Formats: sequence, structure tokens, C-alpha cells
Amino acid sequence: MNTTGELTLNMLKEKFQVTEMRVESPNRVWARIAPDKILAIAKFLSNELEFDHLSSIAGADYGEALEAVYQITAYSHGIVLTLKAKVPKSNPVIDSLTPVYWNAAWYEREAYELLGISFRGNPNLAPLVLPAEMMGEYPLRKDYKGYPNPT
Amino acid sequence: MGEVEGAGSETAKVRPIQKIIDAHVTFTTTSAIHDFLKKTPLQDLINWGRKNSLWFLTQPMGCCGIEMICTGAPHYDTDRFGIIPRCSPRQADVMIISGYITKKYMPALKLLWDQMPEPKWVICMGDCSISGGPFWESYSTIINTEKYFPVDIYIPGCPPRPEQLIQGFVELQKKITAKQDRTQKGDT
Amino acid sequence: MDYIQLAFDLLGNPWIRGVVGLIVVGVIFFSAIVMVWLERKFLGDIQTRPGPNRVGGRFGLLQLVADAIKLFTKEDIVPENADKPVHAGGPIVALTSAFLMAVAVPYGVVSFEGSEYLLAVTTMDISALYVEAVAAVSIIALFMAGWGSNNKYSLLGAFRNIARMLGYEVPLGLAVLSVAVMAQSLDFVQIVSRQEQLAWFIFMQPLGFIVFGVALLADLGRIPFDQIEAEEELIAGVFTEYSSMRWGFAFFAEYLHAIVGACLVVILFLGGWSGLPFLGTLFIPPVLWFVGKVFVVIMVMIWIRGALPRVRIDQVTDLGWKVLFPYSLINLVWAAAVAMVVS
Amino acid sequence: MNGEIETQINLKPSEMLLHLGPQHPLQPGPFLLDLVLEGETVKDATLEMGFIHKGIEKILENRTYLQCIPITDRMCYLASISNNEVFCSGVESLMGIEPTERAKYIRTIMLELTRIQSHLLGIGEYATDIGFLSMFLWMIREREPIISLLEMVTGARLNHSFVRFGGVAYDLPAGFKEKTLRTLNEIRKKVEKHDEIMSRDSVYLKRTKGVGVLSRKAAMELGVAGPAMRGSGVDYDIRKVDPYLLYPDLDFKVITAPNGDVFDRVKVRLSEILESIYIIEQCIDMIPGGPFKQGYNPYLIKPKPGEVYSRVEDPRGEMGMYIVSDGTFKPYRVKVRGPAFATMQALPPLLKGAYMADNAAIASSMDSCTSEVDR
Repeated sequence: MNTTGELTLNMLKEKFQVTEMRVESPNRVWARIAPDKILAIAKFLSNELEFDHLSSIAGADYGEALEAVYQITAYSHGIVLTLKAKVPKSNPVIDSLTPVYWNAAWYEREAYELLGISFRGNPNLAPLVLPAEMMGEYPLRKDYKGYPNPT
Repeated sequence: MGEVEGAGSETAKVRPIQKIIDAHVTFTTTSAIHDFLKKTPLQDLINWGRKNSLWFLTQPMGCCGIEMICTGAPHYDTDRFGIIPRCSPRQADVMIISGYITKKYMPALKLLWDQMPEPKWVICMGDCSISGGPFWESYSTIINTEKYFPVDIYIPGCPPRPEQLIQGFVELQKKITAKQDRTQKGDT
Repeated sequence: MDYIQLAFDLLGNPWIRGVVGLIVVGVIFFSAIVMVWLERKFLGDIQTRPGPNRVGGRFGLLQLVADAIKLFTKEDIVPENADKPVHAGGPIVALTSAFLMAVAVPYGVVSFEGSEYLLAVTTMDISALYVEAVAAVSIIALFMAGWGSNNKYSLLGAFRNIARMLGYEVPLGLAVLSVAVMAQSLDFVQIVSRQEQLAWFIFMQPLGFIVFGVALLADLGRIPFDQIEAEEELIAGVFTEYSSMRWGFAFFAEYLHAIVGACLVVILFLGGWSGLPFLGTLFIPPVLWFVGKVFVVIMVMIWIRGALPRVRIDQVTDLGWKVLFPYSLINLVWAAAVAMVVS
Repeated sequence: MNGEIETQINLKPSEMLLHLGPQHPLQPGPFLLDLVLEGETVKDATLEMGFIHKGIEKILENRTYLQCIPITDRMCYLASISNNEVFCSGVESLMGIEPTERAKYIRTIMLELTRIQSHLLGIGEYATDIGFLSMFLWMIREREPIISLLEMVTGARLNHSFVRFGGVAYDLPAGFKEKTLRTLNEIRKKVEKHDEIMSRDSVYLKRTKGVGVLSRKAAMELGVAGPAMRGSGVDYDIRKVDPYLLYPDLDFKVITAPNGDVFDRVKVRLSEILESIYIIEQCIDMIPGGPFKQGYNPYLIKPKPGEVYSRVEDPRGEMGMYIVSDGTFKPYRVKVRGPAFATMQALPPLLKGAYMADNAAIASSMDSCTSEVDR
């Protein structure tokens, strides 16, 4: 499969020594990256590879580690590049993408309050959907006690 | 002067003379008149007026909110019954809880309810507002609406059809005529 | 005019004057109820829905009665931090100004034992000026309501109200002035009789009619000029904090103003209680002519409400100063020229 | 609560903080828009969401795959088939199956019907926000026949739960084709009429032309979605960019408008309704026979471990879902990327400098769906 997606992955591999990567289908590729490189990679993607649209930032809880999952795509083509960065649960901090993609702000806020991934550099990391008194409970974590709701 | 020094409570600020005035005033406030009217046949006329002019608060909260909007629009048209939407809680008679009540929204909802003038009624539209619906076990929803609001009418459905909402209004009208609604029973 | 003199004789008797006044107040009140009902039905027609049809028979005739009973018996809430006298005064002043306008409006003439009597509470030779002046009081009323409520939405509504007033009172006054110039009188009765002699002023000064109509709509605060109560922007505008019959009065005052406004249009431009041009009265009493014309004007107002979106507040003032004001000046010159030629 | 916010923001004496919401007639659902006003001009705007945050993502993790479908409906009740589709197509690709040919057609038709009814309501709500109450009621009137078409197939007015893994829940009923064609013809005529009103009415034009302008560059940067983006001249449509179902073979064009103001955003929606009608008319003649769903037991869906990001073009724009499966009966993690979320995010910068009266026009021309933003 010699697609643009694969080419993208190869470029990432050359430049940022990304090791774990996969081409799932012509339009879906993913790569696991080191958390400290996310900002540099995003800059590279948006400036040089026309990946100018951040589709979403998801987070997931895998026991000891939290994972920030970025879906980066473009307005001109349909390739969705999924970047995954593992951060330890004890210190879940990762660079914010807001300098590159403006719309990362709210996704990061959401991931912050629901999963506790803290984004360094986000201008306003305030709770977005949860009431203030529920902050710090991180309901989307697997060890969250408040679900199902006891009332 | 009878004023307790340094106390911040409301009762402490009331002076004796004020109490006398208050007692005097309550004798002629509208609530006293209403209490008197309740014993007379005039109450039936008032109830007729009230039941035929149930203005509801526009407050779409979820799927049911869309159906609530549709109920007011041409196909169903609640204006036939004299039921029209009002945007300000001060002028509304019925609060339709049309969707999920969350922990974050509850204070605002209470505030809206307090801003409405008596007599007022609550209609719980949809499963979410009755019992949490599909979201009953979620960490952010409140499922026991009954604890917070004196609900007169429950309309089940997810979402209920506009016909059901109209039926709910008709049931509320029946309750008002029969003086069985919770406002008149003082069961709030 | 001989019947004017007779009317003055008759009105000299305070009892008769009082009775006429009460009747007029009752009729105006009743017609405001009718207008609300008409609006709900006719707007329903425009929006392809039936409108009230359950309460009081097939046509929902008792709907407004039910609403009034409900509003009268509802709890009266005054916000805690409100400026209470001002808050309470708002609707009352609005209602008062509407009634004060209504007293100066002549509603036609009735024939009785061969002589004609003017149907009006009072007549004065500056009635147009008087109505204009009293109409301005309602603006104070709206400002009182907005200011006294201690609510930010109301305050915004009150400010908008003042901005709008500044833009519209001038063209409105100039349009009335052009009519007065052409009729050579500020008296409504004279204006009507002048139209009977010449032609309806809508034909004599169509520009003036348009200016007056638009400025009047703006003054009444009806769509497309209902910025002070714009629901989606300011909830209920200056009346956001009003409940029960306080709100009812305010609401009612608006409709009273609309009716008096319609009366003014009829008197100033549509020939008052006179019949159609060339056809005459067609054996219909003048009062019915007057009522019929007012009805048509009101229907047009409702129609406009159903057919137009709301204009933005800055565009309203723009329209007032940049379009209506010059046009009203042009119209004034035109009216003066025509008046000179005709006389 | 309000006092706290007021102390946080330093206001000049000429400025005023106005809370729009959580209950406000402008809103399709509760959110809190804090505006700093100077006179009638908005100096600053902040948005607070979450008043109907239901924790859908958490609930989805605790349901079997089939049970998830009704929950996805209620994410955005105006586009429930799109939500079903994005979830089901994700699970389908995890399972490695394809919907049957007939199901593809049915799904495409239903998706487009959903788009029509959602746009009609969106335009209607927008019309009422600029004070055009009659237009709102007309739009609802036009919407009812579409709703009854959807109801004819799925049995529900709003929350359809119609799409299944590898197919759909029910076959098309008898007489659907004729009724659809007849209804769509009427709707087309009426929409064209409304389009005419909206492009000629001078008051309407005054209110909307040049208001809330979102330039092409800004739209791409802010990442707004759907008609809001296409109204700024970006021809970004998942149906073309990343096609699914029948869309690669269908003949349709992506509607764009050049100016990026309120007028254009609504114009795009109106034209999209016509385009959707055209798409349905293409599909409905060619529906093949055969089964309408795969022969799976829907209760025993157990995709192999993996993850997928599926996306469709919701009426409001790009709807994506990131699904992680760990090989059990329940999804391990579901993340929803809603179009309204992206669009609402762009609202505060867009409101800055606008008139207070234009707030309503701008906010509702974005056609947000609070329920989906909050989830």
C-alpha cells in the first residue's frame, strides 16, 4: 500500500524517530509518539504537510497510563492521522496544541476535566462541562467511583 | 430598639414596629384575598381563567425541547388552548422541564422556578426529567425531580409526541378545574 | 362648522362630558381587547395555524377574558432591588398616556334630531399638538419600567427606547406639522373637514403618509421596530421583570397606543369619518366609517408584524435620521407649497 | 454564582456584564454566554457549556454495542441517524463487515432526510432569532412532512435508533417511494419560495448581509464545521473528502458561499436542502432488492480489539467518533467529536465587536446543538 498516508508516516519516522505506526486503510493511519514531541510534530504537520485541521483530541485511560489521542486531518484530503501519546497517570502533563491549532483549546479543556490530562500552555484550562465542585473527580477514568450514580 | 447586636440573621433586623406593620399588611395582601376567595364559588371562575391561559416558559433543554417547540408551531398549535410560550419566567405559569436535569443546571432551574409568580405548575416532559431516562446512572444527572419541584403532570416518552404534551396540558386543566393540582392543595 | 359649535355647547355640561368620556374609555378598552384577539387570530392565519379556538366558542372569543382573569389573580412580584415607585409607576404612566391621547381623538359625528354632534370627549384647537405631546409621555413610562426594574435586559431596553425616540419623534412631528400646514389648523376636526373639502391627505402628500406610518410603527414599538422588547435579544425588554397585572397593564397600554395610533393615521391621512372620495358615505354612518378605517389600519399593522423580521437598533436610528428626517422635511416643503396653491 | 464571575472580570465604568442564559430564548439549549457590553457593542464574550452534560461517553463504555445505539441518538436529537451512522460504521469497520447494498441505499436516504429536517429547524430557529416569527413557524410546518416520512420508516419522530451493524433495523414500508417523491416535490417548491423571500426581503438583507463575517482563513483556523464553514467559501464536506456509503457514486455538489456572513450561512443551508432532495431522488429510483441487514445476532457483537476513527457529514458538519474496542461486548472508550462543539468554540471570538442585537443572529446562524456540545 503506497499511499500518501504511508508517505506521511515515513516522513514522521525520519524526522522524529517514530517507531510504532500502522496504516489501517488508505485514509486512516496512526502512530505512537513520545509525549514531549507532540508540539514539534504538530508544527511540522501543519506547516509542511498541509495537515491543517485538528479533528479531535480524545483521551483514554489505560490503567497506569493515560493516553492523549489526536486526530489530525486536512481540509484538502481525507487522511486522518491519529497520533497517540502516553503520559503517566502520576504526572499527566503534555504540551498544548493551541499554538498550532486554535481549536485545540476546548478539546484540551474537556480532556482535562474528564480525564485529568493537563495541557501545558493552554490559555484557559478551566472546567468546561462539569460543575466546579466536580472538578478533580475525572469521571471518564476507569477507576471513577461515581458511576453508576448512587442516587 | 429590640435589635440584636451584631446578629446577621434576617429576624434580628426586624424591629417590633416593623412586625406590627407586617402583621397589618399580611391581612390585606393578595394571599389573604386568595385564601378568602378559595372558599367562594368565585374560585371556579378564577380557575377557569387560569386553566385557559397556561403560558409556558420557553426553555428547551433536550430532545423534548424540540418537541415542545413543535407543539407550539403550526401542526399542533397550542395557541388553540390559549397556551403560548413566554420567554421571561415572570410572565410564565407553567414550567416544562423538557430534558435532562444535571447537577450543573439544577441551581439555574431552581432560580427560574423561584422567579415565576404563583400560582405555578410544573410539567415533567420526557423520561429524563421524570427518572433520568437513558441517563439515569450518569454521574451528572439528577433523577429525583419530585424532590425539588412540585410536579403536577408527568408525560412519559423519549421524547413524548407533541400530542402527548397537549394531552398533558389538558390533564393539567382538568386538575385545575377539580382543584386537585398541587398549588391549590397547598402541597408544594 | 356648525356641529363643532354644538358639540362645544353640549360638552359644556360636565355630566354629559363625563358620560361621553366613560363611554370612550370603555370603547377604547374594548377595542384594545379586540385588537389583541384579532392579532392572535390573524397572525395565526398568516402562520397557518388556527389561533385561539377553544376558549369561548369556535373563535376563541373569551380567550382574552381568561387571560385577564389569570393575570389579575397572579402573584405580584416586585424585584427586591427595584426602584419600587418607579417600577410600579411605569405601566400606570403608560396606560395613562394612552388614555390621555384617547380623549382628544374625535371618533366621528352622530346625527340627532337634525343636528350633528361631534363624538369626542373634548375638543381643542391644538389637539394634534396635544396628542403628540402626550404620546411622548409613554416614552418616559417605558424608561421608568426599564430603569426601575433593576435588570440589565430592561436597562438595555430602556436605552434603546430613548435612542429610538430621539430618531423618530422628529419625523413624526414634522409629518403631523405638514398635515397641519395643509389643513391650516392643528385641530383634528378641522383637519378632517379640510380633507372632506380637498381630498384625503394620503393623496395630497403620500410621502408624508409613508413617513408618518413608519415613524408611528417605530413609536409604537411594533415589529419591525420592537427592539425594546426584542424577545431573542432582551427576553421581554423593559418588561422582563413585570409579572401579573402590572405586566398586563403594560401590555395593554401598548395595544391602546396602537389603536390611538391607528386613529391618528385615519384622522390625519385617511379622511377621518368621511366617506370614500367620489362615492360619499354610501348611507353608512360616519362613526362606522371611522371604525372601519381604523380596523383596516390595524389589520395592516398586524400584517406587517407577520411579514417582517426585526430591524437592528442602530439601523432604526439610521433610518430615522438619514431617511425619514430628510423626507419629512421635503414633505413639509411640499405640503406648504400645495397649501399655498390650494388656498 | 454570578457574583463570582463579576469579580473575576475587571470592568470599566462604561462596561456592563450581561449573562445570556442558561435560560434564554435565543438558545436551542441551555448555555451561558457572558457578554461584556459597552453600550450595544460586545467587547468580550465567554461561553460556559455543560448545563446538560449527561456523561454520554461514560455511559457508552458501560453498554453493549447494541445498547449504545439509542444513547448515540440522544447526543444530538436533530441528527440522530447521523449519530447512529457514525457509531455503526465505526463498529462495522472494527468488525470488518460492510452493510448490504440495500441498507446502504436506505441509510443514505435517511441521512439526507435527517439533513433536510435539521436544516429546516435550524433556519427556523435562526429566523425567530432575528424576529421573523412567521418564517420560523413556516419552517416547522415544512418540517412536519419530513418528520412523518422518517416516522413512517423508523417509528419515531426524533430519536430513531434506526441503523444497525451491517444494515438497518427495518425495511422500507410499502408506499414509501411515492410518498417521499410527492413530499419532496412540495418541500422543494416551498423552500424555493422561502429562498426567494430571504434573498429579496430588504429588512432581512439589512439584518444579515455583512454581519458576523467569518473569513475563509479564519474559518479554517477556528475549525468551525459544516454549513458555517462552507458559508465562508471552504468546500469541505466529508461526503466528498472522505466518502462513505453511496456518496462516492452519487452526483451532488458541495454548496459554498463566498462571503462568510450570516446571510451566506443560511443560504448554504437552504441550498443544501435542495441538494439533499436531489440526492434522495437519485437514490430512491435505484434501491436494489436483497436483505436489508447482515445476518448477525446484534446482541452478540464482539469486535476484535482495535481502534477506529469514523466520521460522517452530520447536518452540522464533521461528526467523528473514536472507538476503542478491547475485544469484549462493550466498547472500551468512545470519544465523540461533534460538529457543534467545534462551531460553538468559535462563537466567542466571532461575537467580539458585534452589536448586541446581532448576537442572536450570529449565534443561531451557527446552528448549534447544545446537547451535542455537552453530551
